[in-house]
Amino acid sequence: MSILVDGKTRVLVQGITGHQGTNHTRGMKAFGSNVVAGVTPGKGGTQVEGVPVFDTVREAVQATHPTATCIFVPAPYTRDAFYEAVDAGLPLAVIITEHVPFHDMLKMLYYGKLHGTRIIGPNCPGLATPGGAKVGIIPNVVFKPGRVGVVSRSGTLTYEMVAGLTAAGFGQSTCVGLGGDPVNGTTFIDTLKLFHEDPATDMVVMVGEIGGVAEEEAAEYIGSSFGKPVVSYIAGRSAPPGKRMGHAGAIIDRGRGTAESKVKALEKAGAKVAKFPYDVPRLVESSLKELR
Amino acid sequence: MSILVDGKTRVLVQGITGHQGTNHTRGMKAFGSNVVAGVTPGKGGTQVEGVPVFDTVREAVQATHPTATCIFVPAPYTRDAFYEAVDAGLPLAVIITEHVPFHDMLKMLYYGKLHGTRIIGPNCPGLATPGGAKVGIIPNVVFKPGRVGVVSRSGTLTYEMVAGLTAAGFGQSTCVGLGGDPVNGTTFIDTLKLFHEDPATDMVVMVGEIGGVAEEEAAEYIGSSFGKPVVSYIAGRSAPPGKRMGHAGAIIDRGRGTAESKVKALEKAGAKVAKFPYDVPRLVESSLKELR
Amino acid sequence: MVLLREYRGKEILRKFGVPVPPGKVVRSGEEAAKALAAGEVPVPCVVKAQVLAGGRGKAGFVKLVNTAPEAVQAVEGMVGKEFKGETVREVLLTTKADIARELYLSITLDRSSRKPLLMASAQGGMEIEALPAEKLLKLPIHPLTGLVAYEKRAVSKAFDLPPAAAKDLDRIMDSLWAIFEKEDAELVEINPLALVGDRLLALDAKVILEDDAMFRHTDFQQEHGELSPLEQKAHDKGIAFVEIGGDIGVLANGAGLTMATLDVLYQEGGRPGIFLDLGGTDDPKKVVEAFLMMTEAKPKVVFINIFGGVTRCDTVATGLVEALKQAKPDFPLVARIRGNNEKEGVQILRAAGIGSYTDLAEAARNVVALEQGKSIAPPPAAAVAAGGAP
Amino acid sequence: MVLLREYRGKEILRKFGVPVPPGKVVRSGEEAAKALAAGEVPVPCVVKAQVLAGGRGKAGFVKLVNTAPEAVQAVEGMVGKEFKGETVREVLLTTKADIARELYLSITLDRSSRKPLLMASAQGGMEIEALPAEKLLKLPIHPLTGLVAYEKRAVSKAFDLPPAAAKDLDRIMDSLWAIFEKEDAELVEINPLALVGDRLLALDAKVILEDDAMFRHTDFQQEHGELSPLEQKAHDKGIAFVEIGGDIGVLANGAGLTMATLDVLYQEGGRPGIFLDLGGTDDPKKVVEAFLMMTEAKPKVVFINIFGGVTRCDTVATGLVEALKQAKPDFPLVARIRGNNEKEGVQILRAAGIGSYTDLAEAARNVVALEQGKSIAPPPAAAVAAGGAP
Repeated sequence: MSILVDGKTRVLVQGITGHQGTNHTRGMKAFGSNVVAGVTPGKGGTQVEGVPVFDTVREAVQATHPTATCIFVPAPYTRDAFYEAVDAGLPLAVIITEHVPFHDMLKMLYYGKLHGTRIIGPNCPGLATPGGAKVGIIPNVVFKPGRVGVVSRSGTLTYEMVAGLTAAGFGQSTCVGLGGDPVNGTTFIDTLKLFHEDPATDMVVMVGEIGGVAEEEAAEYIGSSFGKPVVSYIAGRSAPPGKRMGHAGAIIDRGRGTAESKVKALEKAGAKVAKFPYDVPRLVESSLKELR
Repeated sequence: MSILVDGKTRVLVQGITGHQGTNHTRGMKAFGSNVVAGVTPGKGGTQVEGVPVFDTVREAVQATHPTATCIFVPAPYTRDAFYEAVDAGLPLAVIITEHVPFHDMLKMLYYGKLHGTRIIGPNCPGLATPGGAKVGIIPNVVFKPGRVGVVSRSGTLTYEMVAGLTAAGFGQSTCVGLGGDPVNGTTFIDTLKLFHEDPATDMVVMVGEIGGVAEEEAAEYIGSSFGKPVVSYIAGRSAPPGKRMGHAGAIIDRGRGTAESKVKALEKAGAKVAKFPYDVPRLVESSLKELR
Repeated sequence: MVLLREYRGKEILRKFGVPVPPGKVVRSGEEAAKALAAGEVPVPCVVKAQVLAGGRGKAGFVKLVNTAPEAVQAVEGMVGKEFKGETVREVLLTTKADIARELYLSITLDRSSRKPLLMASAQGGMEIEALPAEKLLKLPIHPLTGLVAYEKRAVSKAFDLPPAAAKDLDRIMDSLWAIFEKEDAELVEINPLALVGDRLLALDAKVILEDDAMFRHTDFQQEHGELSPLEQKAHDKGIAFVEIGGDIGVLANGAGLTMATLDVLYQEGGRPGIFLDLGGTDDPKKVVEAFLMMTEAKPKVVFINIFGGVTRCDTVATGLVEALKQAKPDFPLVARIRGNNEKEGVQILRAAGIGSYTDLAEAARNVVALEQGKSIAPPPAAAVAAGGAP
Repeated sequence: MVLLREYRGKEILRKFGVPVPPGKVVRSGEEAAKALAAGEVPVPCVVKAQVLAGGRGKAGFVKLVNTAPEAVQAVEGMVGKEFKGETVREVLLTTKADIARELYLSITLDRSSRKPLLMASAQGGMEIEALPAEKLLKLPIHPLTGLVAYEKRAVSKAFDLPPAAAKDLDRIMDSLWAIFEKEDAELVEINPLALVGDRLLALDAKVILEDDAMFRHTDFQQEHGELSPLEQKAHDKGIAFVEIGGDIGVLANGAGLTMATLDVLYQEGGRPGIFLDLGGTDDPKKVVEAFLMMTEAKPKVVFINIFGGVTRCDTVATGLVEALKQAKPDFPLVARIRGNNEKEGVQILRAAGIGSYTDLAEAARNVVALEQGKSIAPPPAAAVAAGGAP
């Protein structure tokens, strides 16, 4: 088992004929994902990497029955692409696109909730269940099947963490990159709840960063009802206050959302917090030992 | 048992200090409903018919824990009153107000669906479970506890039908007046599904009228999966085509939604269709006999 | 239902950015001559009577004219004429367009899906009812998202227009949605939407606004062209009033009960002709007004069938007694009032010498008997005593 | 983040119907004199330097003046001066208001509830951070409904204004929401919202628009007052660039990895000073531009730490090799590139004589050694071979 995606997942790629769409379709297929269809308006009837392309999501759904969509559509058109996926009944939308206005994302979030479509992202690397399926862009090289769940707000840092786990011999159940935008479709807590229910996940590595209070909120859930070990790393302990480190999610505002407050909350909740990314495997090892 | 409301229902009245709000609070209390609070902005701290009045729904909810709201607020303010009820977490909103723009109603409908608030109405007489609770304005005199469910798109005709059943000795499990507006919060099918699940309902009287295709859609459900006897009356068999008979729901448009098409669909689904309101009790009697 | 005439519909289209041919509304041949002389509309032009009903073209109320005198003559031939019960008061002079194709586009409410519905057809010009179903694209619009790009692409694909017109189409669809939502429309229809050269032009406009939303749009005067003068008067007072041929006047409350009453009267052999739905009221004055209006319609007999919910029986009874004092009608009356405050209402009527029935069939039979000039027995006292107030 | 200066924020407020005192923007004393002479702003008036940072009042960049010469003098005293790193170029002359009370009103995004948040305080005028929590009303706005009446009533109750001002408040709150939504704002703030007589007036305006939504608002020129010139240049090219004091330049991709790199360098005793987040790219030219920008910042050593997802390692390597040819930098370089197309990327670098580390700690230690003038061993070949492409 795993969360959100597995070997039965049938992937649709929206924006498949674009540069990113095509590249990562290849990557997903190489991972072992069952990419059943792509959509690009006006390109229906063609093929990309052996995957049939349709003009509309509805046509793709009728013909190939995907269970998740991976959206590479440029930011100005992402909202509409998502609506199309929701209206076609897709239950999971992984939005890779960056620079989606949060105003659009707010509308997407609640429209998705109304119709039962979960969003991962936007501005995220997607998610992957090693040995099952990948929906997104996390490099295939970093994975190894196993029983550690990974959830992260960061993109490339996720790869770093997963690669570190793999190198140390700790395989993953599912790795979820939530994205670093101000409004996320799926939060730490949402993901932790899924890991909580997943018998194939023994413990979770949670990668946070400064800014916002998502880690603090997750800590509350971890402390009260998660019940599995958590190892965490919070990026940005040494970030200069008030400076943006790449995206809006990483700004320190008014003393809230500092590395200190996050680390404190997580430690209070019983999580082991790594000072540096490469400390994580060691903490995972000791957590797993305690479990036995 | 019953559907939607029962003896445990705690009623909030929005717009309680208005003429209608006050009158029907009295009526609901006389019926036996537990009216726990009223809301009128600016009138917090007063009382109406012994019921405490609050300025906001949130305050009323915190103090008195209602489980349903009955909205008498004038049409221009109905939408906001409903949003306030949804945001305060009320699961059932009975909207008596007439002349609510359907544009408002569309937004209310989906906002309610998003947050799990069911709407009965607008422009409806509400609903009642004899011996349990009434939320709305159906005259108390017509009811008698029993095992016949009643669902109707009409207001006064509902009273007529229920009075007829009571006079003939057939008590009711729950009577639901859906309202005659173009967009209803709860439909025939929604209500039939609830009656289907309700062990206290042996059969259903469904009162429709010309216009729209709600009766035809209900007929499909009745024919395929309802499984309890249905007696129906469709008002407007002799209505002149193209003329409005009081509200937008009762216009005959383009051959669809005629009395003929509704009667035909219902009879095909196995329902007994009465030619006149006073034929209904006789058909109920024969349906119940067949059940035994 | 606020039906707008073509030119007013076009004003709204223009306000929301839909390309509309220039035009001028005139009310007489003289005004037309002035406008043409001033070059406000060039000839050849189209002369269109501003009426609400469809089918005016075939009836000669739309004319293509080549010269100014012809235009003036056409206007004079239309103003003051009747079309489907409506007197022509305004005529639109508008430029002639060189139509390459006629398309159809509208947004209305789909009650069944409880969503607005965009309808589009590459075959416009004719009445939409006449279109075969497979030629009509029906796309639901979610009220929370509005019209989205992928739905617009479906229309664009079906229309297959040259690039400039395709861009127009995209903007026009957005405008239609904006009108539907922001102006609280029941219907926004462009038929035909014409391809002229490589651009689109709205050659007609049907806009129906929602009565109930007029509190947000006090600028729109209500126009109800399909109504008789008495119906219009009733509408202005918030009373639903329908006149068809027949003798019996029915004063009931609620559309369902009104229709059921009608069904029963027909069944008993009666000819109901005037229906007055009181709606929900607790003002006896409204009852008086309704009854006086009924008197104006000169029925042979009146059946008052009220089941009180919002409307209380005592309110109706009080209003009715007052109305009888004022109107002194020469027609007989049968009353049946039930529901909230029934006992009080029945007592008020009795005190004024009017009996009230409990049984609908019995009451209806007596109404028909009176219509046919027969005399009837008074309602049984037992029936009166049966009801009660909450 | 598109920060608008006060007068541009006020333009937006005015456009959406928020009452704003009349004013005139000038760029010199001469312009001020002309405007005052023409009566465009009556004296006494307020002279306000148009800068983005807060706290200008205490620093003398807001002045109340009684005569035209005083005003001109004040303007001349401000133009060209620096305030928190920003040169004053524009000064707003605006009418003096007789303030009875100062209120606070804003809408911003609450990331935690994932809803916009209306904040209101009956104690305006001071910086909102300085307000005690219990004096600040926080009301969530659902994106699907917009600001609703009952939430507005809560603010109205808290403000307890005279009737005319209460009406103003209601409209102003609607306007704030309209600005937030229609202009894609991150923040709309009026502080103070002043009670003047029995009416409300927005005496200041802070409007921040969302960068990512600027494709819908091409009319807004982007202003980023908090950025250094090099940071601004990077921003224009879509590269996140941050300069603080330090020697090490870090070129990484993704905010999280950039920050983690920084954390590790600090840990190893290094002084990272320039961070350049490449973001996601598959264009080698962007890598070249980023590296040239890094060169301009004159670091002592540069650490390239890339984990490729959207960004492919071969793209980065190709760009890097090209950049080195163009820039011929005089600082040493440590590279660590991993992820998608890692093998290809590492080979490209090797062919150009650049080794790439696999281990982050090892790479960081070597960066710090170079910063401190020590020599380092080349990365082990084994590390290079460890990775692979998908």
